[in-house]
Amino acid sequence: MLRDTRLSGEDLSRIDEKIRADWSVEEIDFEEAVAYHDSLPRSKQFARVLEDADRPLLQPRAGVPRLDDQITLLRHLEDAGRADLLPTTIDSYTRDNEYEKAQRGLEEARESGDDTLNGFPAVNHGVEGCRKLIESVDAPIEVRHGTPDARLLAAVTFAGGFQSFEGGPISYNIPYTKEHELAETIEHWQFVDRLAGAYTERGVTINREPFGPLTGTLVPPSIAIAVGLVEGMLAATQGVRSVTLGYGQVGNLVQDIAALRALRELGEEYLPDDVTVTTVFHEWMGGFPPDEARASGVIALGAATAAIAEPDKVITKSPQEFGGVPTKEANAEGLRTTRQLIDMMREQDITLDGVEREREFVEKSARSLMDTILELGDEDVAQGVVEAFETGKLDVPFAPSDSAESAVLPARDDDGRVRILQFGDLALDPDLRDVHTDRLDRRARAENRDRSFQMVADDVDAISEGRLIGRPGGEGA
Amino acid sequence: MLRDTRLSGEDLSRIDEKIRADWSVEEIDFEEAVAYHDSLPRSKQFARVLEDADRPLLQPRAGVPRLDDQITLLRHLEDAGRADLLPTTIDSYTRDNEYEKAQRGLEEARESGDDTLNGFPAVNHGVEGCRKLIESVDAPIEVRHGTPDARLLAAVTFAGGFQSFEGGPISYNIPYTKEHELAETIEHWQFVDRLAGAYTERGVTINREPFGPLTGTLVPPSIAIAVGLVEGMLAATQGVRSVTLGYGQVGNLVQDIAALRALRELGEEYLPDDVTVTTVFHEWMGGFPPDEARASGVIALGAATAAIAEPDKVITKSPQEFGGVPTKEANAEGLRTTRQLIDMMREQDITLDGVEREREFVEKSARSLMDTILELGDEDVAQGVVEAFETGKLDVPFAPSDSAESAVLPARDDDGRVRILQFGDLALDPDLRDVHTDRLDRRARAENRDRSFQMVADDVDAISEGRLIGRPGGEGA
Amino acid sequence: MSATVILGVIGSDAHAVGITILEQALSAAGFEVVNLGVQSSQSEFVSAAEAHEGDAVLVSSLYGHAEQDCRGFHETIEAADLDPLTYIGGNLSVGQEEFDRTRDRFREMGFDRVFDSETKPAEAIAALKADMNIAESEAERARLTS
Amino acid sequence: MSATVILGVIGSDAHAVGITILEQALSAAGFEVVNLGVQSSQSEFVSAAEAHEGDAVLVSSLYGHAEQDCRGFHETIEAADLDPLTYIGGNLSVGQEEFDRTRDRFREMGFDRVFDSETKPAEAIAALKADMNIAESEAERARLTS
Repeated sequence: MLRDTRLSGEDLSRIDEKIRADWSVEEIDFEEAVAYHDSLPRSKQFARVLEDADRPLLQPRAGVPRLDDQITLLRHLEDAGRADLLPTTIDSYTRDNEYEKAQRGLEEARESGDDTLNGFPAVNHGVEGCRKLIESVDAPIEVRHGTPDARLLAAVTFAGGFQSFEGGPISYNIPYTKEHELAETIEHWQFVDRLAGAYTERGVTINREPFGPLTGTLVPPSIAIAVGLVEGMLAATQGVRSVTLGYGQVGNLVQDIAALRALRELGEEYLPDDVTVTTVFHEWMGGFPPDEARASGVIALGAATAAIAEPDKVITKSPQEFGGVPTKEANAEGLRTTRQLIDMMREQDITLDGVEREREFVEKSARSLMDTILELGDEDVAQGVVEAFETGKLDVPFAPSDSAESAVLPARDDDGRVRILQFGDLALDPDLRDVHTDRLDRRARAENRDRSFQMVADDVDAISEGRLIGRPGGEGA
Repeated sequence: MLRDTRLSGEDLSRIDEKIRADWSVEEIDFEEAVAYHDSLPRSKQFARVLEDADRPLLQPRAGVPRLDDQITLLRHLEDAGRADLLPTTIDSYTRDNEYEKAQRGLEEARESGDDTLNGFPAVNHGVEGCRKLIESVDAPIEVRHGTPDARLLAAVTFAGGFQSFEGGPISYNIPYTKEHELAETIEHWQFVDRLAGAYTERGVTINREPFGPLTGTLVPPSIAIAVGLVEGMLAATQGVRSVTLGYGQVGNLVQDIAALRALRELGEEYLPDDVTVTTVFHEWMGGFPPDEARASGVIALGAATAAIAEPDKVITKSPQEFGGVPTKEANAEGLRTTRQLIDMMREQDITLDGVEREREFVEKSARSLMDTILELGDEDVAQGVVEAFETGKLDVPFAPSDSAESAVLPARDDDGRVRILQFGDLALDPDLRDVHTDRLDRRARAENRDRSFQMVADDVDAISEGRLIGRPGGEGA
Repeated sequence: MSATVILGVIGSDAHAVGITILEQALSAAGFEVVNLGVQSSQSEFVSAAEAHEGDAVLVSSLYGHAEQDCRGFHETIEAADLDPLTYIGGNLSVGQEEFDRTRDRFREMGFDRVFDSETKPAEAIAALKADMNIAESEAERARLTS
Repeated sequence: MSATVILGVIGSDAHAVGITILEQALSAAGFEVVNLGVQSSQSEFVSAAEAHEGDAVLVSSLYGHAEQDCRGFHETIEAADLDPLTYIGGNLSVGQEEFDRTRDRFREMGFDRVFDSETKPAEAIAALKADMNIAESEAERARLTS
């Protein structure tokens, strides 16, 4: 039965053997892998670089199938984009554990030169391929993916020298797939986290990063924070000691700064003292304007928010976001626009009215969700979160997963802050619900229309159409 | 003798005849010109469009020699850039009253297709050419130039249908030329303003806009404001009723918002009640990074500032600023980046701590300068400002003009606000000077170096090198 | 009026935002909505149309593989002896193809209407009502187009 | 040390920021500075060098017409029987010419040193001291390069 308890060494070995049956990877010698990590320079120790920084570090998104192309891409982002931290984004087949298909795609890419995969198939590249990548660039690299069952990916990439791994049992399940059971993904991620914990105990800190933006579209901060806290707690149980909690920009300056503060404070509070908590801010994850100049404006608002809120890390977007995967040049441009704004603003003392009030509201809301989760699980966060999603007491808007009710619907208030229009069964205290409803009523009055799903639809499209709030009358309003 | 009194109708006619001897332009029939303005649709009435707007209007910079090219350029900025207000920037020969040379340049441009002039020679295009331009676009157009003696330019462009005219006797003298006497340029601009006043009295409001950014480099807000107030007062005396006071972004969010508020409030206070005061904010006028992505970041900070401060108008920059005159596409990009940020931010209620305190400081400083000017002129602002510049009691940093002492040197404080390092003879009260000195001392201590001109040099280069404050250690710091 | 609409995202596509909004809009407009969610197969669409007596089937696809995912779809519907209206919408083509050509291709495959990704729910609703001869009340019309 | 430096922007160029900073830097480094300001003619430079016994003439140009503005400059200096060090700096070439070529051209015209627009005052000062055999104190060196 699922419990939030640490896997034993036996469990770890047993599962490790089982997952390697899925795809023939070379035997991984844990001692040798630890020795490899120990041989890396301090500048490639992900957790150290992130935790010691005195300013927000910038990290783009990037992944192509072939090793030499991935090296070229990451070097470009280091040189032309001055990225502080690098990513390696994994392809979709690997995310579905279809290593055979990934292998075919990789071979096709090698033969034809065309990229038939949408990312780097790290399992297929194997430990040696990963190490070549690690050795070919200066900055530390994180594995970014979207894999519900990432056990084999973790085993290979950890041994391959990666020291940071995005995702978690909720954040890489609920927003990404339809049919994975939450209890199952929690079990799978217990292995990932336990493996990270095992390296950590040997002095090789593996940084773990729950995927904060979830469905990327108007996610109320309290929901994103609760999911991150649960995943952080689950990881800590398995021995993870470096957790980066994530949050995706909603576009309202006060709410975004407040949410990042709440995220950090609740992270410190809910995670054990021996866990070092850092935060990551994702530039806008929703729809982008189909125009690089306007897209740069969206990116710049994210950068300005980061300059004021000072998260430990910022995941940047590119001005080509609307068109899918950006060129490496556009990717570097997103980094440079972001850096220019952060470097011009971060030394300024900028304090906004209302941040503390909004932070308190976000914190109270997140606590209301966390109390319910822990209560449902009788203080076992793993059981509690499964139960909470089953009953809709914890919920994510626009989630494709059958494991979530997806009854929550968000909309912006008259100031552009993301509030909740439909709660479903979300476990928010009535006084907190009233605040959401009041704010949306105020907007409805200002727009002379009913509080309705039409606001949601309008808000989803607003930023790509050049506004924050989806006011009636559309683009020209 | 120079006095701030209204020119008589006789003066107006006499001067008008004299200036038209400089270059043979067709006889201008004032009644016919008024009738022409009356025939223009409301959407081309510059002052009305600007003064009635409920959000900051965007205006780029743009001028090419040939009429058809200028029409194409402005239409592009309207269509692809969605500019609210349009510019026509005048060429350098016209600015030097070298109409013969401008004519040759225009003819060369017409023959070769190459642009040998750096702007639109409106005097040579004449009243008819100007009217064709006005009729070819939808938005109102302002004349932007830099001409110390702009009398003939004003006569032609006003008759040609332009209803807004940038510049003034100080702002188009001190930062632009070396040897023009201030008393002389004031006399010349009295004519320009009197002509604008004459149209205004006939119901054709001509908007006048002192050039706020002055030398464009770290100009202390109080100096920019005092110059704008003096030019506004001089214009009002001649019958101008629509004055747009300008200010150039310095890059510190609190200081820029405070300065724009102070500008508006002091404008209302110092200018007569029958003058409608509006404000214009210029995106960063100093050195730009040699990189479009980073330049977009600089532009975005200006846009964010405008979204919060809500001036009536924003003059946008392009991401190609570093390389000189931008392509029309880049010009439209600057407009769109700016609009995206303003439209995403302006509905948010964003209030920054410290703005009121800084506004009070800026206002006190500007008042200190204004008191001195009026005292020196025995309440005659024209005489006073000439005397103030002669004695250095009013001064502009980095001014090329022999009419200014140019002894003032600015530097950023530890928060990035522009303060005064060397005062020269600037008429700032001692308690106000102490604030500047204290703040710069604080920075000096933080940087462990002396308060010195080196800070000025470092600050001048900082934004183009990717930072706001020129800290020791340079780019990599 | 109680027309029934079957709604889903076809193939391995997991984009849920669009159909969530469409489901809400259709319900508010008075339709009975069966939302299959993301990653729905052709047979799930057909079974649902059969079980719920669907008057219309609305297929969404945002990841560029709609053509492969819909191959044989109308034959399967016919084989089940069903004749619902069929609409498809989203990012239907890969690359920079003109939308007119995309529309033609999907019309040839049997879809009654084809929409691009910029389509607002109100447009789909107006089309459904037109195709089903459902009169819009003035009030509805005002609300939908506001 | 009391070497005298003549400083100015040549031609019709009105860019004053650079020479303002340079003037301050030279003064702070102990030079006697005669700043002619912007829009200075060749003869103004020569007269000043004569009147103030200038040891060096520093010409600034930022608007791209330096070559035309400096034509015959060194002949005029010679004709006045003067032999100061001559430096020039700024945006000296039109277009995208390699700076090495620009430097060669201005060296041929007679300038002792040629600097681009990214040059910091400290570099010009170090060059002046080297060319005049003025020893830098340790303290000065530390300050200038900090």
